[in-house]
Amino acid sequence: MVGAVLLAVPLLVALVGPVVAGEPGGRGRPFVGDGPLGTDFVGRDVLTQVLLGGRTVVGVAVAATALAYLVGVPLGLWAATTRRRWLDELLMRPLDLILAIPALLLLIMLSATVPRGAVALVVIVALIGLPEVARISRAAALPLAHGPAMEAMRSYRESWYRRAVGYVGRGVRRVLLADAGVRFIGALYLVATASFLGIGVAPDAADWAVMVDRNRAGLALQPWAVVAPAALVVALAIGVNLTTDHLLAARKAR
Amino acid sequence: MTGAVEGPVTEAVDGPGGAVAARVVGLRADVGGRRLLDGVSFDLPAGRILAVVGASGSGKTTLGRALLGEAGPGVRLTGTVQVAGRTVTTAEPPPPGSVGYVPQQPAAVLNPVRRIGPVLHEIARRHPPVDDDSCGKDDGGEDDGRGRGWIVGRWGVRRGPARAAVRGVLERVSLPADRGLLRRFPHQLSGGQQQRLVIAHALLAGARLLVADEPTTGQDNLTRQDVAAELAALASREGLAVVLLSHDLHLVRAVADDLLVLHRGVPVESGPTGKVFAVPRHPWTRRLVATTGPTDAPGHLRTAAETRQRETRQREERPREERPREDADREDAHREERAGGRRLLDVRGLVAGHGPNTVLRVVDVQVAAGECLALVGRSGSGKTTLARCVAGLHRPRAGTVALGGRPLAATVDDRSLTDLASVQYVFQDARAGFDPWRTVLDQVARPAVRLHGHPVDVARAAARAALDRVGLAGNLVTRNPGRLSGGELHRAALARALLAGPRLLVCDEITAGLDGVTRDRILDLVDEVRHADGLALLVISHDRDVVARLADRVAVLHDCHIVEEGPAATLLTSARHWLTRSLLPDDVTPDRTPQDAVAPGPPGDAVTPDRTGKPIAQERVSSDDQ
Amino acid sequence: MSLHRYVGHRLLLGLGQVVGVATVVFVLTEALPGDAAVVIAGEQPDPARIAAVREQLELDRPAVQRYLDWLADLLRGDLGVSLVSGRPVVDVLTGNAAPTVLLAAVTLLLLVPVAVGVGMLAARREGGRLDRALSAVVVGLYAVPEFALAVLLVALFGVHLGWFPPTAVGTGGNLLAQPAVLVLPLVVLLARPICSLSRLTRAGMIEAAGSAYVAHARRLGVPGHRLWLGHALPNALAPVVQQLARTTDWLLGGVIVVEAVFVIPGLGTALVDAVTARDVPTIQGLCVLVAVVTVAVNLVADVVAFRLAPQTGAVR
Amino acid sequence: GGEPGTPGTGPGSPRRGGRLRAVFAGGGANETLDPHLANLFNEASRAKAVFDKLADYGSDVSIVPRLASTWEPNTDLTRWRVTLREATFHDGRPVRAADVLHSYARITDPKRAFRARASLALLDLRTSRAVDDRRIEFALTRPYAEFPNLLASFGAYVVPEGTDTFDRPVGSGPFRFESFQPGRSLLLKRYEDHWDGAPYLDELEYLIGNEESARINALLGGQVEYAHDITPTSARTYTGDDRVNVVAMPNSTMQGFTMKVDRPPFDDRDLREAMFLLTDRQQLVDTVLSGAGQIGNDLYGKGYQHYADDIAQRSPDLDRARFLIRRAGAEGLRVNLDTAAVASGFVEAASTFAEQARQVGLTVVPTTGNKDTYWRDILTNGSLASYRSGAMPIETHISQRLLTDSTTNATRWTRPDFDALYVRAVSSTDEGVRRQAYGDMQRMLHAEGGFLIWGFADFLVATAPRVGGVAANAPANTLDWARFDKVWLG
Ligand SMILES: Nc1ncnc2c1ncn2[C@@H]1O[C@H](COP(=O)(O)OP(=O)(O)OP(=O)(O)O)[C@@H](O)[C@H]1O
Ligand SMILES: Nc1ncnc2c1ncn2[C@@H]1O[C@H](COP(=O)(O)OP(=O)(O)OP(=O)(O)O)[C@@H](O)[C@H]1O
Ligand SMILES: [Mg+2]
Ligand SMILES: [Mg+2]
Repeated sequence: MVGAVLLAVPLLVALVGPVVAGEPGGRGRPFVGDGPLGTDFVGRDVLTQVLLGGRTVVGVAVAATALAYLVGVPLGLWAATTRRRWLDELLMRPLDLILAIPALLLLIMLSATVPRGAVALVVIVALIGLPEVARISRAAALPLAHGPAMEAMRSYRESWYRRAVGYVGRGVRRVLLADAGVRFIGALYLVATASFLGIGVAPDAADWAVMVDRNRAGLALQPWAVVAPAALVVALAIGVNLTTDHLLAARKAR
Repeated sequence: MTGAVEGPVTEAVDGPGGAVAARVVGLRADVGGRRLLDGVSFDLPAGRILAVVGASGSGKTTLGRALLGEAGPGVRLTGTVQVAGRTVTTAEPPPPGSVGYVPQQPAAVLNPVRRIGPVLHEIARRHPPVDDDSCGKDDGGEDDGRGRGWIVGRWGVRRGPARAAVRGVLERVSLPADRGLLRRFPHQLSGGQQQRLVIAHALLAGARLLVADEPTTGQDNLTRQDVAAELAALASREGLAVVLLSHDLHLVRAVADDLLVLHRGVPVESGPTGKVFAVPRHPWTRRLVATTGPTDAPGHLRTAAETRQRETRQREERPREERPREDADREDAHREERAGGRRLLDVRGLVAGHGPNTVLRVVDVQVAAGECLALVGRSGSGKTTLARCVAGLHRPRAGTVALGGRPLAATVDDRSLTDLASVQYVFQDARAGFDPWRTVLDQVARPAVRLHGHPVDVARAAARAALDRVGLAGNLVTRNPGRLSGGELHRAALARALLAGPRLLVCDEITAGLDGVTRDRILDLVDEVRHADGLALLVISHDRDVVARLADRVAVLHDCHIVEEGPAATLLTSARHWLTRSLLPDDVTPDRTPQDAVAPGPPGDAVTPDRTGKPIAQERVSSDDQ
Repeated sequence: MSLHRYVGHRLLLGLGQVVGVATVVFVLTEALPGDAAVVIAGEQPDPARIAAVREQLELDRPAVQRYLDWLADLLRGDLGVSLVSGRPVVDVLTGNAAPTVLLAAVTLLLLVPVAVGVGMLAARREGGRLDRALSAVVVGLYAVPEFALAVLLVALFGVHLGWFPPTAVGTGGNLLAQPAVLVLPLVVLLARPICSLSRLTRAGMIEAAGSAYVAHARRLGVPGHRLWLGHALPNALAPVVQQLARTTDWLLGGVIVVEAVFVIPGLGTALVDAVTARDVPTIQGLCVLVAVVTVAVNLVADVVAFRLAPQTGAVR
Repeated sequence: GGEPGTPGTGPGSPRRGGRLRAVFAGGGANETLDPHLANLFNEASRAKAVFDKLADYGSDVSIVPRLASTWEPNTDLTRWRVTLREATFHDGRPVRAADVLHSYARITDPKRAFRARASLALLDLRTSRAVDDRRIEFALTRPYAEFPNLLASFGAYVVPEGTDTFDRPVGSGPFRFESFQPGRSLLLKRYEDHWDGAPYLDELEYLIGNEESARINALLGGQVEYAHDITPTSARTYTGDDRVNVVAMPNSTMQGFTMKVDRPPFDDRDLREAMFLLTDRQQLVDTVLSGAGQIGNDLYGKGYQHYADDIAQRSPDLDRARFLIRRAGAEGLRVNLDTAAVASGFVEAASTFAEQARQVGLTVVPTTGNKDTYWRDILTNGSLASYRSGAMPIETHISQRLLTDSTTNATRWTRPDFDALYVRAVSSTDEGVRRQAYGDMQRMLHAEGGFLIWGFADFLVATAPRVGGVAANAPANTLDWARFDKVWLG
């Protein structure tokens, strides 16, 4: 199972990396070949950085994606299942407002105004993803939300949870999972951009996404500083998606 | 068993078609240790119609799908199935287009986001129409329909042939071919219309073998005749082999050459239809046959052509028939006073429609507690719409729906829990009415939980009981809906509605897709509940027997109005309106109806009762205590 | 509700939304530390000078007043002038919109068929080698940071092989003058959205392909390609269309990296520059533009969503 | 590449003709050609291509005459007489005293806030006058020996009298305007009659590429011949690559940190000295500048006129640093180091320095601020911040940043005795006295100043091998830096 392996490697590095990495050593010149993976843009050992840099990435990206879904999907399902058009509008139009502001602008401006810290970062990244999640789940849910089965449930006032989540949500889970798998990667690089703008993790933090972004200048001199973390991120991304595919396929087979 | 199987085979040899269209040998279907089919074998020559009858859950659909190389979730097929000499398995289904299929629940196979017309045209372009007279174009045009038809159609330059074919087929299944209909989405059709649409698909596809699963459920009598005529014509004229899975013995008798009776998945009897009906050997067959009048009256199921003549004739006579309005009013007054003010359901001046077109115009309906009103009308006349308005699933344009004197909110969402509980609606398409991802038991139990706040286990116990009463026992109900048969789901839906403890039960074709035996059982149940706790019934049915068994009064819906309403006895026997008579043809006269009752049909009307219901009644009694 | 009424009603809402966006953006910009004066002062933050600039740019007037004036001008169709150069904001917009719109249009033209095609192919072979391979590739491409992809492509095809110009430097924003410069940016632009779109398509197609109506169509002899395009795809599209709308937004306002690496003076760059310079009128103008596009795109997406769910009976 | 700037290898000997395409980072769609607004590198370069100043900075940031041929002060250094050389604007009009006075009036207009205004603050234009078309007598508000600095100050360009719009700028510089697309390109043509001799190039095209990698790629892809301002990393990448010729201009950018001496913790002289001593300058140069620079000695203007190179170079002494910290009672001190991605190397320097400080038990926390407002923020806030400065005369550096009344005094260095030394320096006609005063001031700063200056970055440009005449010994902002009239295409 390719996906599982691809998923396991980065997760393993992220989890046990900090343990085996030990104390960050001294600094050499930037982007030179000494050490297994050479040095990074401030002359630190890339290998150590890679070992240290998994947690924040996985942590923040997962948290942000999860948050976006925890809020966005119910909103979308609510808008889709409600019979009251005005409520639908009331839920969706404000979200359009966020959509209408370029994400990067939002990021720049929030970065300058909100307090620093991982939490703020998670919230901001989630906020940027939220409207899209809501819209997608709403669109996917609409057809199911108005079928006879739904009418039957309404005629014995089935609980919202069972109607929206149990029935509709269940019906659109494949689409949502596919979307989540991709959005998660997006969140990951949003984190890097954010850190460069001064939100969340420090600009020289040991963080795969941040490393990829900061070491770009040395791509020609010392590719490993970019390639190593990028490879882990790619593996993570592919791993997550292939695994979800696999699980869904397995469920369907049963 | 072998003997049973021989029957059709020997027939087949000297049958018209000659070439064997479908051969089934020792077919078995198992799922999780349970056997759905066992040792089913038959040969079906081209040009013949094999009817497979049997109780609900006896395996008809499973058999039919086996011919398509399909099986339900988890179902394993063994044995050989051959279509046109080619072995068919779930791995290699018959070549596309070679086997036509009319499934039991038509809604599921209609693409919800595709308008009706384009789909029809696409099929037509792919299968250049074979028969001309109905789509009015000469043989010359045919192969250019073949040759250019689809290219042309593709580029939308000249879709002539395809258009004509579609128009023709829609006519044959008595659907209007106007643009308005072609631009509709499937959900904008009535149940019967959807079913006919699927039949139209099958006809267009021009398959050599047609598997029709309950093609007449939810069809009014006249349409039923058209469908029957179509099937007959297909077999005789185009040498199509048809497997007819049906509980509708009238239909079977009218069209089927051979008959295969399934009982719990085992073929218990088979042979030429006539013979089997005349001298049913197996007790089960006898029971089955007994539930309907095994009439051999030629006119019972007329060919479409005849029916149409007859209708037109009747229409001409309508003026003479239609009584002056005030009579009708007196009639109303009469009824009201009989209902004695203690009217439970009171629908007044109901106007409803869909989008631009109006379906109901100023309709009044009253049902008293413990009373049963049967609502009949042609397919697409608006019965379901009316029912949905009552159930609060469709917002009427005008008019009020009152229950026990209190007006009900227009939509379910605005109704109080008690109101919700007191009005329950049984969907026409049972399968669509269930959440495919939860067990039937769970879903049946929910109303008790939600509406009456029973704890879950109590509700489940009640649900099991209710399901048991409709004949769904044991592990059957702990499955997901996808693993239940059509009829079983219908019954589950009924059970769900009953569990809400309604005061008014609206049944939309609850017995559609049920064999006679099961049907009677359901009707008894409903009857019982009704008498026990004064349940008011609004029954929508095309089935005369159902009306006869249940209804105190009958209302006939036509052209957006209730054209006739009165005591069941009167309307069943001496209906004034031509439509009533043709919808409720008095073939079987239930024990309730007077012997001498004879429909005063227009002169030359061939319909005459040829058999009293007595023996049936006895049969029924006897069969009941088996 | 009829289509026309719905659209009309939404367009009205849209106007409100655009103004709303403008307001939010204005507030956020005001909340940003510093203003145009400070930025202009740069490394010589001589307070006196900053004050002078501020006065000269009328930044000393109360924010509310400036906003209302701006709004009034907007209603008169006047987007004001840049604080930095004093040139009309409209010129900036038109100037930078041209290359962006061109790129976006071409990208979308290529994107939709490719992404949907990939998704359908993967769905057809669900669980198979091809499916896994395709998924891995698109996801991988997405996970590779934009700039890395861009730099690699430039290094290989732009510099090493010299097949395409490595940057659009010197085209003065008129990309069509030298269409070859479009190639590499397009590849990079395609790499990202293909992933989300094709993954969504795949998911939807797998659901649709397993449905009874597709089986029905197959039985009726509808050939493969029609079966997939005509009968399964429409049911898979709803989420895809939403994502496509987002992609459009992104293409029109968010492709900063590509614009930077390939030196394409587009809207994204203009936006970032304007924010850096605290050039409020320009920021506002750009945001209004983006907002108008977003509102329109969302409206289209919603109409499609309703069309793909006729049961809602909302719009048809 | 080959020896920086040595003609002969690639380009061969000077020859006329050709169009040189130079790519710079730019100011986006809102750039202007107003030389007095010039701020960014490309604006400065464009300005010097189209316009002239009266004087400019030489390679050691001493003053070299340009439009002004001579200048003599009166005895008390309050009036200066400047003689213009024979020069003409692109439209053929001669450059006259009136033009100069108009330009300076425009720059110092109190309602406009041009960058050079502060530098010209000493001018008293009301009493300054044009003696005749070629001679101007400038009046100053106080004695000022360094008057020439003022003529050379950044952005003090001469524009024709009455000019206030620059859609089609007319100047007296070596190139004349051809066409302009803001944020994209500016095309200039040779001005045959330039007083300093016509340029070699027929045409000079300024192109914009904000992303450094894009500038390099454009060069590698043959889309431009000159890429301005590349990072040390790229320089390292392409040294020895025969497609690219990297020209390093030493002593261009001062790199350091500012400690505010008026507030804790750095109001303690010992702590400041400890900071000086704990800094491993070589490591910073190696890490942050990838070796492309020299270490600093906490003094501004290495290699410039008046630079006190007699002061011994500081080297790390951690033990003494620890001792001083203890004496300052600052063990385990935790202090924020304000930085931002406003200039290349800031973040890197901060993070490297933080680690050096940890070795002596100080916790320095790099905190990234908003880059757009960085300079304003650090002027008043915080106590420790990243800092850098382009080239300017040491006197200007002092007057702008180190006097009690300096407008951009980022270290809050306010010392009456220091101010007195400055006044003595700029009001004496005696060269010896002035050198003495500058030396004393720098000794004070070196001992206990607020500027921790760890290095001087080379300014790096990359050119195609066929480009000749790009001067190497030209710190940023000096005359020969980003100058194209002596450049040719081989
Ligand atoms: N959602 C809809 N939109 C538009 N027209 C509809 C819609 N639903 C039903 N109709 C039309 O309204 C008419 C009445 O439909 P209805 O379902 O009430 O008929 P019905 O009497 O129940 O027929 P059947 O016996 O076949 O179920 C039909 O002609 C049908 O085509
Ligand atoms: N996938 C399945 N898993 C388990 N049991 C199944 C499955 N499909 C059908 N069954 C059971 O097999 C029996 C036969 O089903 P089938 O649909 O063939 O009956 P039927 O004759 O068509 O009944 P009806 O007339 O009600 O449609 C039913 O009892 C049903 O519960
Ligand atoms: Mg069945
Ligand atoms: Mg109906």
